[in-house]
Amino acid sequence: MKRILTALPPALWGLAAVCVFAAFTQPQFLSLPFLMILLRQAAPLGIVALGQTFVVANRSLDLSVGATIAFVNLIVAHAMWNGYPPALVIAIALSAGLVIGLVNGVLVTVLRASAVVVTLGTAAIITGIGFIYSGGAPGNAMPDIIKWLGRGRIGMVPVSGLVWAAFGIVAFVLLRRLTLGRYIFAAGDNPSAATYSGIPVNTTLLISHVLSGLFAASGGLLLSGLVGVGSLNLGADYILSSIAAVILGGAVFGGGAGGAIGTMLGTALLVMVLNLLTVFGVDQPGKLIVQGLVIAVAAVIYQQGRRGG
Amino acid sequence: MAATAPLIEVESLSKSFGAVRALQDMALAGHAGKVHAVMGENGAGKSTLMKLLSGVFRPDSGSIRLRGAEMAFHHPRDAQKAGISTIFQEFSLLPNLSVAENLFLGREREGGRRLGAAEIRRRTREALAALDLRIDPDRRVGSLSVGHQQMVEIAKGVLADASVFIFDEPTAALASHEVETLFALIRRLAGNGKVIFYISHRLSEIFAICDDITIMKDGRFVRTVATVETDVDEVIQGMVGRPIEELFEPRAETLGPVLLKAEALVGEAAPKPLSLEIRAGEIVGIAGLEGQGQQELMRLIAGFAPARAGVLTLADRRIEGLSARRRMAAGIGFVPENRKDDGLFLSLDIGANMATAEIARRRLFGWVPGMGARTAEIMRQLAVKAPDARTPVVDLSGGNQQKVVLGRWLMAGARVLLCEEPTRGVDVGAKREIYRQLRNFAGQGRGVLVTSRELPELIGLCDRLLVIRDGELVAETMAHEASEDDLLRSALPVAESEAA
Amino acid sequence: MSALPAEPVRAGLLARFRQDAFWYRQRGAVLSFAVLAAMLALVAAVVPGTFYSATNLSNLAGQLAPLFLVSLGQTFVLLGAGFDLSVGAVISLSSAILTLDLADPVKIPLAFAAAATVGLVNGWGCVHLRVHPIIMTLATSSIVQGLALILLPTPGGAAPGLLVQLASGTFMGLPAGFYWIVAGTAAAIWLVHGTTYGVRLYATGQNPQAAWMSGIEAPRIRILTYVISSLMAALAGAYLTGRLASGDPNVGSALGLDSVLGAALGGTLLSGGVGGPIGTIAGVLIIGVLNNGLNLAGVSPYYQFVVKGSMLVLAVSLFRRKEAGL
Amino acid sequence: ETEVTLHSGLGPAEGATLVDVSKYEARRDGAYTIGFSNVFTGNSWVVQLLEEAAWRAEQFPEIERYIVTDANFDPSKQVADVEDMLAQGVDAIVINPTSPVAIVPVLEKAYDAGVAVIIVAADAETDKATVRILADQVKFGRDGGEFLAEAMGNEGKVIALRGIAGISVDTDRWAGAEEVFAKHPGIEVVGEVYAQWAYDQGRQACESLALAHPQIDGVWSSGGAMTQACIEVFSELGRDLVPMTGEANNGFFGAWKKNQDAGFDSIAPQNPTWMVAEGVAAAVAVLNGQEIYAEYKVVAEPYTSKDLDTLYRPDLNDSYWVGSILPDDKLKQLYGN
Ligand SMILES: Nc1ncnc2c1ncn2[C@@H]1O[C@H](COP(=O)(O)OP(=O)(O)OP(=O)(O)O)[C@@H](O)[C@H]1O
Ligand SMILES: Nc1ncnc2c1ncn2[C@@H]1O[C@H](COP(=O)(O)OP(=O)(O)OP(=O)(O)O)[C@@H](O)[C@H]1O
Ligand SMILES: [Mg+2]
Ligand SMILES: [Mg+2]
Repeated sequence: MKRILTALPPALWGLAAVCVFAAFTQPQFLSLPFLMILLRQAAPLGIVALGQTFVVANRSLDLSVGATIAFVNLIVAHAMWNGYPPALVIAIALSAGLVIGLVNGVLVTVLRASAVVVTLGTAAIITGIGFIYSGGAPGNAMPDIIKWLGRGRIGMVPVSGLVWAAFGIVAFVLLRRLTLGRYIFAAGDNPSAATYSGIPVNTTLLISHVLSGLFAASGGLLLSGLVGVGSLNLGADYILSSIAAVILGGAVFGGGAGGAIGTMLGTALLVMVLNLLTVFGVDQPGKLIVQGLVIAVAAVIYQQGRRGG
Repeated sequence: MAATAPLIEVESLSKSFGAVRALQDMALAGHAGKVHAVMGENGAGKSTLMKLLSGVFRPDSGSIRLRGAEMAFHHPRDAQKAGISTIFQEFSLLPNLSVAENLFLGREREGGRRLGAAEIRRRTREALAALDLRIDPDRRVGSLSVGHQQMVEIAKGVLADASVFIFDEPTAALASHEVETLFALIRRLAGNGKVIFYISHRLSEIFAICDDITIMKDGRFVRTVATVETDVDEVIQGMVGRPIEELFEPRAETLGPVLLKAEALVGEAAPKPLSLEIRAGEIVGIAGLEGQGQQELMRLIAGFAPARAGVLTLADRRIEGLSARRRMAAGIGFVPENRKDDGLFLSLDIGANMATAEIARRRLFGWVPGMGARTAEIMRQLAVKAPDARTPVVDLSGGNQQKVVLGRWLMAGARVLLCEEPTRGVDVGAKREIYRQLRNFAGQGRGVLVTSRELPELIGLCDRLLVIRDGELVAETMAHEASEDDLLRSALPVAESEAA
Repeated sequence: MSALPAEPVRAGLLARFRQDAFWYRQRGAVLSFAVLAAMLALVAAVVPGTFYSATNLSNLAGQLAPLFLVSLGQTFVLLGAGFDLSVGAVISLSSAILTLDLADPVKIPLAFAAAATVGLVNGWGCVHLRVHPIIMTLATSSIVQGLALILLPTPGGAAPGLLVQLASGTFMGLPAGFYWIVAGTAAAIWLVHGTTYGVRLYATGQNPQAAWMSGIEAPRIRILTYVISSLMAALAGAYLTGRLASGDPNVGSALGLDSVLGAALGGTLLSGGVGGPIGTIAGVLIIGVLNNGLNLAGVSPYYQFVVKGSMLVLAVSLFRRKEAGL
Repeated sequence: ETEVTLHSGLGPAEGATLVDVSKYEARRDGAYTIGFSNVFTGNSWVVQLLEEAAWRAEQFPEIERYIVTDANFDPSKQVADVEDMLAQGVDAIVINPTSPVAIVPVLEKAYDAGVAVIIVAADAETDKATVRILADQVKFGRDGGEFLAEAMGNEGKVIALRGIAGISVDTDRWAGAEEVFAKHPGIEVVGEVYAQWAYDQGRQACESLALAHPQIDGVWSSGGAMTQACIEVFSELGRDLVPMTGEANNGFFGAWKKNQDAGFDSIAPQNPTWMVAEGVAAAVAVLNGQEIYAEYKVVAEPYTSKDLDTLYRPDLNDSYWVGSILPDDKLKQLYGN
């Protein structure tokens, strides 16, 4: 029983606490319309964080997600695509994410350079290419379908929320039902032992980075749809937020913990807390402090739980 | 037993880790000039006891008295200052530091004065010379052989001029001739009036060097006897609670066809052509001094080092061109020597640990089948002591962890198992269990290739033995005809074997 | 007694880097100095006159001093197998404290005390509560940044006169920043290569458990790396506050990750125990020469991103490690 | 030599004196190097500013080299950028300061070295500047505040969408607004969020505030894309649109126009992108020895609903900032749909 309790992501307890707190102080916060809005706000970050989960579980890190989001936004908003089928535009945007992930993956695995430095470097390169490509003036020729993905609703439910759920299922299946997930957790826990068991450690890490790039691009697509136009520097705050969401979800670098559900809960917790702070009129410094405290407390509680179990 | 007052004495010492009572009311007395063995199964509490003596842990209750004075160690340094020097079970050397830096780590000052680099080098050379070692003091420890590393570790104790030496499984990583060097040293220390506590799972060593034996079980003191007044069976009975009639299984009676065949195989780290074959049902052992190319041979066959030339066939299929992963899919299994670093996924559970090799054979995006039943069955078959497959492997004893790694290849259906040091740091009971499993494994028409630093183990376990020297397979004997002397003779470098 | 055969010693320069402990740990530094030399040659070919002018070199010293200080501090943390993302926020915090409406003898010690506290908290969390350093320092970074913004909501305030003097002007023909760099670097090199703390740090970074069992206060040593890093960040904050003659609650934000780059480009491995401040000198200069050279060559900011990113990736790719990942 | 004429939206500041251009005679060789030290290239306002400045620089044959650097919001990087420019021997520096104080020492160094220093868009606390061209950010906020107060009948609940915490443009604008609100005790600011002038964050901020406060009578915005986001949030939530302040941006104009029939009204204060271009022009004027004042202010009044029809450009996209000096073909190339 204890094993099961400590295995639950810290975000779950946090989320429960926040909901109880909200129920007493800001009941409208838990109303269906607001929850739907929260869902839509959380969706792009949620997808990016799901991608980040793969690399973190694989004991790596992707700091290029922000640049990837901005790049995708510039692509889909560019006037160049006027008249082309939207599916092609989306495909190109996703391929961009895939290529970025692939480049990160190759550099991290083949050259065995530090992921922190590599992904910072690729982020700078992508940002530069984005500026050059857009001439610094982002277009707003975004296909309607992307806008629909970002802001549309089916009944009451935001489309982006559904997309997030779909990505959640995909991530869950990849991590917990397919061989790939086993490879990721094994290689993340002990790469050497994984190699000696016949696991393709490099390929696994490569794929983790590709998935992160792909998920970041997908999140960027939703965010672009929400914004509706090209917008420089979109998603810069997603780098740290996505890592925070993964941590709240219980994943540490390697170590076999965390997963799709945890990360989704972590994202929800993060978005919920930030909204609650806004509602209470907490200013920017206060938000930063609370965000830091939430991450620290979650990490400490989680770590103590692991030691005891 | 000695009538004089003990130099160091432990009374009613207890230590718990959470719910685990590692040590309860333990007693131990060490007399000057005596080598004192501490014996017990894996997890009996030997290392815990020694860690209490060396200040790594603090006791929950009980006392440690050194020359009659009660000691309270808060830090390993306190124990070192008091004159207790420990060679820990897990190496405490730092691979990227030089030999000199390692030796003087934490004692760079003497009487408030910082020792100069030149003086440290000089005294390092002296300490090494006292052990007949010629190693450059600036040499990085990680670039030394395991045997030499162990010796450096011991040199550290010598340098500290301690009065109590603790050796926790010092020979687990040593080859026979290195063990001899170590024993000579231990005798010398004892001769100088030091107390030596010696822990090992190798009974032959205990009887070769120890004066007294303290047996413990489940964290409790069982009894202390003089070595001359007891025998192997009695000690085992005390440790395990029951006699172990026969450590080794009977050898194979009939052998099947050739399963694995290497012909003039050459790899980057193994430049001399290697040829060998393993038949179905056969356990083949590789004997040799430390670092003669055993590891390179195993890894060349497993595919972690690419083959440059030669032919490797597994049941008539050429596999020398395949990657390690493909070879494993084709039926090669590999158990690395360093269980904790290279074998186990310490934060994953037994189920995940066992399943890796089986899953590694599958497509990257394949569906993971339910493996609960199969895992449970293998756990039962190997008698893994754990409540269920969800138990994290960190919570297992070394022997059980080793079984998990073996189980990994049973589950993957390996046909030839390459097994490095199958019983390193494993107690007698578990050893017997592992021997039985390896024999079982071979009995199902598969083959096993084993390396081990313990010659008696190789002789008892295997059907056929190969001796490796300087990267070449130089001798072959049937195990039942082999003797330790003969094996050692062929293993020694030509010049030295002539001298010997 | 059958002695062990002597350990084989391979001759040659390359073997030295594998067998000699000192050179093994410093091999990254050697490589990064080579990279730096190549870059200096390249710059000499592209913008010879301007780059090697006295004004420019003097500017460079002033510009690089803060990065030098934080990267050196970060080097300690990395050597101890840690990671300190909070240095950027600490720089901002010290800048905010140093421009508070308080007397100089109060606020200067206060800034350093605050930084030391952040270091202690980081160290405590990573070492005793066993939180992963990236997570721990990410959290404290957010908190500290918040505090900086509370103390100094907008840039401004008056920097202590002493700092303004110490951080501006020239002395014996050399710019003030140069002396800060020399002092910081000398102190770091002395700590690592001239004291027992240095060896213990290398030991701890490789394997804290083994170091502890060898009788070393490994936890204390690791905590100390975070304190050193925070103090160096505060020093960088002090320099920046003096140089800019004012406070800014965001002044350090870019320097957090840049400090990791500086140390990593200098060959200090993020896995601990290998590298050191000597390499960091080269690492920081690589970044500085790159920024400065691109500005001087008149490369547009858009292309600067691409060039800088590529150079980073290229340089860090030279430091191939045992295991892939973080 | 070209006769430099500054934009008609600029007027000499009150009490501004003439610049003593003789000081720059030594540099009057008709081949100038001019550097522009930019704050940050991260939003469309800055991008248009860069384009306009570059275009304006092209028009002057006497500009031999025009250098741009980007400080990425980092004051110490901006100091380095300016130093690097000095090392390259620039004749004039046009700077959009990251911080009012941090870059003062280096600007003074430049000034003392005889380089023309043109401070643009945000002020720096020094006397040693040749020319300043500033928009009155306090007025920006005050104009918005006054519009809101009037539209709300001097009472009601207001939410405020702020820009980036700690940036003077934002603090000044808010100071102007607060000045107005303080005069009307019936107006209560119930929520205040920083949304970095960005659409996505403005949207999130507005959503949380809108749901937390069932009654909102007006929205004060620090500009950027935040107002447009807030209009969309209100429509999406099915709430009646309330008066909101905006900024002269094409995307916002589009949203405003679209919701005019629903009774939406706003005001769009100007913070012209062409200030930097005029800074470059002023630098040329100084170096050429032309008569010029030491300080100019943007005199342009905020746009109101009556300007909407003439200024809104449906053929250009949302990133376009209204009132550009760029020729039409250049605009179409940059922002054409
Ligand atoms: N650090 C620890 N935390 C929790 N439990 C521990 C710890 N160290 C030892 N134990 C427990 O204490 C018991 C005794 O372990 P110890 O390491 O002393 O055994 P041992 O006799 O040395 O075994 P081996 O022969 O395998 O070395 C074991 O049951 C183990 O689970
Ligand atoms: N830090 C720890 N926390 C929890 N349990 C521990 C810890 N260290 C050791 N143990 C437990 O102590 C027991 C024995 O520890 P030890 O490290 O001596 O293993 P071992 O059986 O001797 O294995 P090996 O022979 O490979 O060294 C194991 O059950 C292990 O799970
Ligand atoms: Mg033990
Ligand atoms: Mg053991």
